[in-house]
Amino acid sequence: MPVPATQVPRNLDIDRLLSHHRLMWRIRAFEEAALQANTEKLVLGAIHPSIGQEAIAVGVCCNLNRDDILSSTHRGHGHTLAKGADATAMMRELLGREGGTSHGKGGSMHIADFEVGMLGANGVVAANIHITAGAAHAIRLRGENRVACSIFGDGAINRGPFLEGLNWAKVFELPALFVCEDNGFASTTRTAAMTGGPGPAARAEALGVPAVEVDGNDVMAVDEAAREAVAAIRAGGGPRFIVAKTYRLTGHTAADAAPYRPKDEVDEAWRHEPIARLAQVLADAGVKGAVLAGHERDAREEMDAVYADAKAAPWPPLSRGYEDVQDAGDPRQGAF
Amino acid sequence: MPVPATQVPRNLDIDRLLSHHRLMWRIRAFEEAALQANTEKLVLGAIHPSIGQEAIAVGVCCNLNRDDILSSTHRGHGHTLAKGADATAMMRELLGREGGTSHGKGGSMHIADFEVGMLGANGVVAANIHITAGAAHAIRLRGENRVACSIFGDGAINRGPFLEGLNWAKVFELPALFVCEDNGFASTTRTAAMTGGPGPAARAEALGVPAVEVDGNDVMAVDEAAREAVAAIRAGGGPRFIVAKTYRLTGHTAADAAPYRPKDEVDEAWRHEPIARLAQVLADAGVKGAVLAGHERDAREEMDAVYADAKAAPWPPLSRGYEDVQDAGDPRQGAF
Amino acid sequence: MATMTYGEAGKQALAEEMRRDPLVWAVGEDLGRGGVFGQYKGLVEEFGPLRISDAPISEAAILGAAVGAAMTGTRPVVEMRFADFALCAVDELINQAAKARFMFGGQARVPLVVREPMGMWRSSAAQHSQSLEGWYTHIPGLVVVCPSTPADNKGLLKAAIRSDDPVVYFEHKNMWALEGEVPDGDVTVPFGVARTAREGRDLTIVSWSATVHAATKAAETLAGEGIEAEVIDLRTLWPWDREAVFASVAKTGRLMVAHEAVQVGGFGAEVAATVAEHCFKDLKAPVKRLGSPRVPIAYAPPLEDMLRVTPEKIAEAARAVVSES
Amino acid sequence: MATMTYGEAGKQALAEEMRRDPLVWAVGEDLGRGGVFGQYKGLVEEFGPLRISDAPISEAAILGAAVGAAMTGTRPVVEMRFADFALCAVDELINQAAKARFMFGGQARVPLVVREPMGMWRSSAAQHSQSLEGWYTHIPGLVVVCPSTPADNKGLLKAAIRSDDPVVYFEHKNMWALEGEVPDGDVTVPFGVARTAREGRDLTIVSWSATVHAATKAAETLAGEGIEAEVIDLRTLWPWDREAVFASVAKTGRLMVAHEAVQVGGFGAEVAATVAEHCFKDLKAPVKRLGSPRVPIAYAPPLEDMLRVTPEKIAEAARAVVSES
Ligand SMILES: Cc1ncc(C[n+]2csc(CCOP(=O)(O)OP(=O)(O)O)c2C)c(N)n1
Ligand SMILES: Cc1ncc(C[n+]2csc(CCOP(=O)(O)OP(=O)(O)O)c2C)c(N)n1
Ligand SMILES: [Mg+2]
Ligand SMILES: [Mg+2]
Repeated sequence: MPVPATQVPRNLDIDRLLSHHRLMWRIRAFEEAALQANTEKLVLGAIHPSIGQEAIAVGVCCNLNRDDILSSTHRGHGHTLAKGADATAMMRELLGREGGTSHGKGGSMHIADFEVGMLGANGVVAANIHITAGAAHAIRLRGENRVACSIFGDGAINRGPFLEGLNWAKVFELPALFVCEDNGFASTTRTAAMTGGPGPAARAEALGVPAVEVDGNDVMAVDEAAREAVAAIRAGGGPRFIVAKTYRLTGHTAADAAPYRPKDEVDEAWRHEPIARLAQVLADAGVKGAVLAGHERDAREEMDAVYADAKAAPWPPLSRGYEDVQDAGDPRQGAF
Repeated sequence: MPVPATQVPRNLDIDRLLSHHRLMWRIRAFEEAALQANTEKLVLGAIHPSIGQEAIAVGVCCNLNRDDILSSTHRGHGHTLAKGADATAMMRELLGREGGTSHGKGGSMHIADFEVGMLGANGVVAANIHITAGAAHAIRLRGENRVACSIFGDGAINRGPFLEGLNWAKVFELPALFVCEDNGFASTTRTAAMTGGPGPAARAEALGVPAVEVDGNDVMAVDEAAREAVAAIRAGGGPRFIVAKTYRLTGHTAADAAPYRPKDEVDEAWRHEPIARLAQVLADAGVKGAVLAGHERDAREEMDAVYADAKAAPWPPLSRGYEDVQDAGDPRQGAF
Repeated sequence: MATMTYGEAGKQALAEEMRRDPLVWAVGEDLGRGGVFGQYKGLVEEFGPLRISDAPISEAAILGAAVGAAMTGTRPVVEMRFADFALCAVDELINQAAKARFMFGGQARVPLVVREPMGMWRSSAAQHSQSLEGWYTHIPGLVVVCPSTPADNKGLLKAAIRSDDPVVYFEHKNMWALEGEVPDGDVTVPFGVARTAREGRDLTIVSWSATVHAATKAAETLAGEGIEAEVIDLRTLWPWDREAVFASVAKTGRLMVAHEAVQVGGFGAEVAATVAEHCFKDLKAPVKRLGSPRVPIAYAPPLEDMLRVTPEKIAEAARAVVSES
Repeated sequence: MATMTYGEAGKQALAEEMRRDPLVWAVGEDLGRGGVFGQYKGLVEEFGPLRISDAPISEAAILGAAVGAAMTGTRPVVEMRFADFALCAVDELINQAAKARFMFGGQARVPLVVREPMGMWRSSAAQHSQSLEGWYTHIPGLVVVCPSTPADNKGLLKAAIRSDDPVVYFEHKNMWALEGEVPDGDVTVPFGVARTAREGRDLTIVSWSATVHAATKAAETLAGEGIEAEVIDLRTLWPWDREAVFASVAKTGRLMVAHEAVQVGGFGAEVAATVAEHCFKDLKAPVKRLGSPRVPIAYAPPLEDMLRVTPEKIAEAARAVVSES
């Protein structure tokens, strides 16, 4: 039975939301494959899943062009996919294989795809804030109309780069978008316990960077906030800040069972997880369940194939270990 | 002619103000002697005079007890004197002589007197913020009723420690007082040009640290703000922040003629300098000119003597250069 | 004596020192849940959250506040989580902690321990794998400690906590689970006294931290070939036990230094140069260093493995040294 | 050829590179007024405040933003004011700039110059006097440059700005006013090629930065005593010119390294160890290092002087080396 047209809010762009839904499922399925790889000990290094936070990656990155810049954190798979990176190359990178985005030399915490403007996840909390400020600085020096965006966690707002980097972007009126994924935790610690003052938005405002807070599990809200922010930035309005509230549905890493939080809390959070929320909106708008289920199935199939490909991919040749170090000086044993 | 009592605002504590006036003159005269020492090439390292900023040192430190902690910046002579350090030992330190507060090993930028709770000036902008947060942490761990105070410049609010240190003090609700001397300059740069947002107080508030702004050239205002802040801290209220607006009447260092600012601006600033302002209040309150002139004369005489003493003092023996390095391991050449 | 892991031995040392001295406290991210490697598990239950304190992600404040807290009469033990993250707090360690005592003419004391889990461990890649102990040996005012056994992790951590000067304390991540005998009770290991991990007459192999075990294994292999290597575990890099090394080289006539850190500019250079300077007449063969190539640490297991200083590589280098004379 | 100071030569290099390439820009505190040592005087007038940019007191942001700006197609030259303050930006330099190219599998290039005025200078005390060049040689991905003459400060700074990899560039504060002949126009000095500052047959003295001049003076004194020292100015510490040093040692049979940095863990250890490893048969006497004692730098002039590596100390050490064989 077709849903009567009146049930669809006028301002819903169904195609855009379907594309969000598809991408959110791709991110979730990618993360699940990554967890599987961890379980199978095909990834030895830490994996930080972004399950439950997909709406932020999608809502922000859908407002960035391919030549806009993105930098991310340890929890960066979703951002990287949303910026347009190839899942196959990403999974190979996670498994440390040839054909990985960085030839297997960076891995999960340094996932990057410069082709799509993704200048890297970062293993050092908040370090990407400076890098983004600098990318925005370069854009301004070059007179381009690009935006540089940095996504980081709520734990990052307690490091110096939050102050120095946002101040920098404001002082030079740079085209920079800062997005704080406020998932309530920094590793095993509740960030509220270690954070003074009213929170990320107030800190940004105090540095002169206009800030908004959104429900980070509502992809439409994130999309809208990012659209406005990016438009203001492109219009020469200087840096903008978005705080997106969310919840980390998994442990901090694949190895973290997260016993430090009550099951109730996690169960409750699952009831607000962003994909189901969007699916509900779409269903209410008359999209067929089969379409939505198809997104999930397609995503799982894609990521199963991606994972299978990565498992079968060869290791990088050892020579890679000496490549791309620096032009001057031979780094090899025996050369010094 | 005695001034009619009605002309004295009721709440003026004349004795306290006289003591402020005396101490401000002592600081000014000390700085002038230090500049003289620089001119005579008896101090080779940088001297950062606090001429024009005496009211902050005095207004803050008169609210600290001897066992309260103070840490300061490169521009720390005034703070150190106000905390009760001995001028003779301080001047010997500036001239690198035996009998200096640190045996001549630290000099102007590291002036310290632990006997009076002065844990050191610091050559690294903003580094003292962390140190103060930590001193306050120790006070809390030891269950003492002391306060730790940090004075720093307006340039320091652009370094990470401002965020990290104030956040730390707030999160642990530590007995810490942070004082920003906002003299409008960071070296040769106008701080406003390099500072985003509404300023130091807003930044502190955004970190949860209650802040007030005062006229830093009005010693009574600073005294009052500090009194209230210290009382709140001692009552267990956690950290407090004071911004005191002032002007650096000299160059950044003794070697800086400050050609980057118009003479008019400096002349105008001299018209608001804190000692004359306090003298006017006292004169209006009926204090004799001779008393006030006596403070200046006494201060100059004292610091002339202090300078003469330092000039005549011996160099530290070379053995000092190997002392107080660390207990373990011989640092000497040939020992390794 | 009890058998326990390297991680447990460190925990026991900290707990004993905290019981002994109420001014000892620890601070770092996630300590209230036992720390990222479980090194603090259970301690908050005994000592409470003031003395086993969580921290914001503010390495600079953790270290900088510890400097102030140490100068104000407490004895902080700060956890940097990974040695790599201590690079966010270098001003605090080098310009403040290390210099305060001297710069203030002896007025300040900074009894501070900075724990820095170091080294390559399971595809941790370039920003979570570094061995930078050599850096800190170059900084006057710092003690540098690199324990290689559970027993030493207890005895040296206790000594570090009792030190009135700042100590940079490197635990190797690959050894958390390493088991060994640990003396009961209040046993400290003094700074600057090396341990002879194995005696031998043909060649001296100097090492520290996890590489000591690789060197010992290499020595066993070599013994099967008739080469008797003496393995010296320096335990502390500053001060370091020159006398023990010189005495060994006087006996063997050959020196090799093996460490996981990048070879160029590593502490092996200091040991090799010192021996070359002082034991010239004793040396039958050139001194020899073995460390990592000068490349960042890669993620992919085979590329990471390529950088490891293994028993095989040590044995091979040792054979070359012995055959050169 | 024109005669100019070391500081002016650096300025000329920067100006020429900025004229040549619009993507070169400089950023640091107070640059708009010429920089704290006048090294940028007049440049803002020519290039404007966007390309000769002031900065907040945010060393970490200066360096960190420069990494991002370098990865995004510009060539930043960042001014750290004092090498000591670069310690506020170590994560940005070591964990980010140095590793980005490798860690991202060659996707990133970081053409960045970090200028770090170094060394003892007029009672600047413990936090404004350090020589930490050795540290950076230990970090894969970094080029380390230490020019000792005006000509080299021009040629090496130009090469550094053209480098597609990050360069840590140490200018010694004591040499700002040093005058010398500087080639006109577009002359660069390649990395890794040492300069023989003085030829000699009896002893090789390796040095860099300001200490080269002390070594040359020492060599003159020694020549009066019949000892002919060869003085090699490394110019760049990574890469460093091993071949030139080996060739010289092959001729003289004796090596000494002199530098201002703390001797323990300094780059002198790397040079001495490398020569001890590779030139064993050539060496007639033990290698010898001369650096600072392992103490923070004191403020009082006599205590500061005590730490300086002077021509007298170098000559004395050289005599000892020569007389040992
Ligand atoms: C400078 C630094 N300190 C500590 C860590 C260890 N660490 C990795 S992730 C993390 C928590 C980060 O929390 P948040 O910023 O909120 O991001 P989230 O993990 O919640 O996405 C910590 C402490 C690090 N990577 N870098
Ligand atoms: C981390 C650091 N960067 C740079 C400097 C050089 N420096 C010394 S004082 C100063 C200006 C400080 O300005 P402000 O904090 O306002 O203090 P003021 O000099 O005005 O008292 C600068 C940039 C330093 N000492 N430390
Ligand atoms: Mg978080
Ligand atoms: Mg100022």
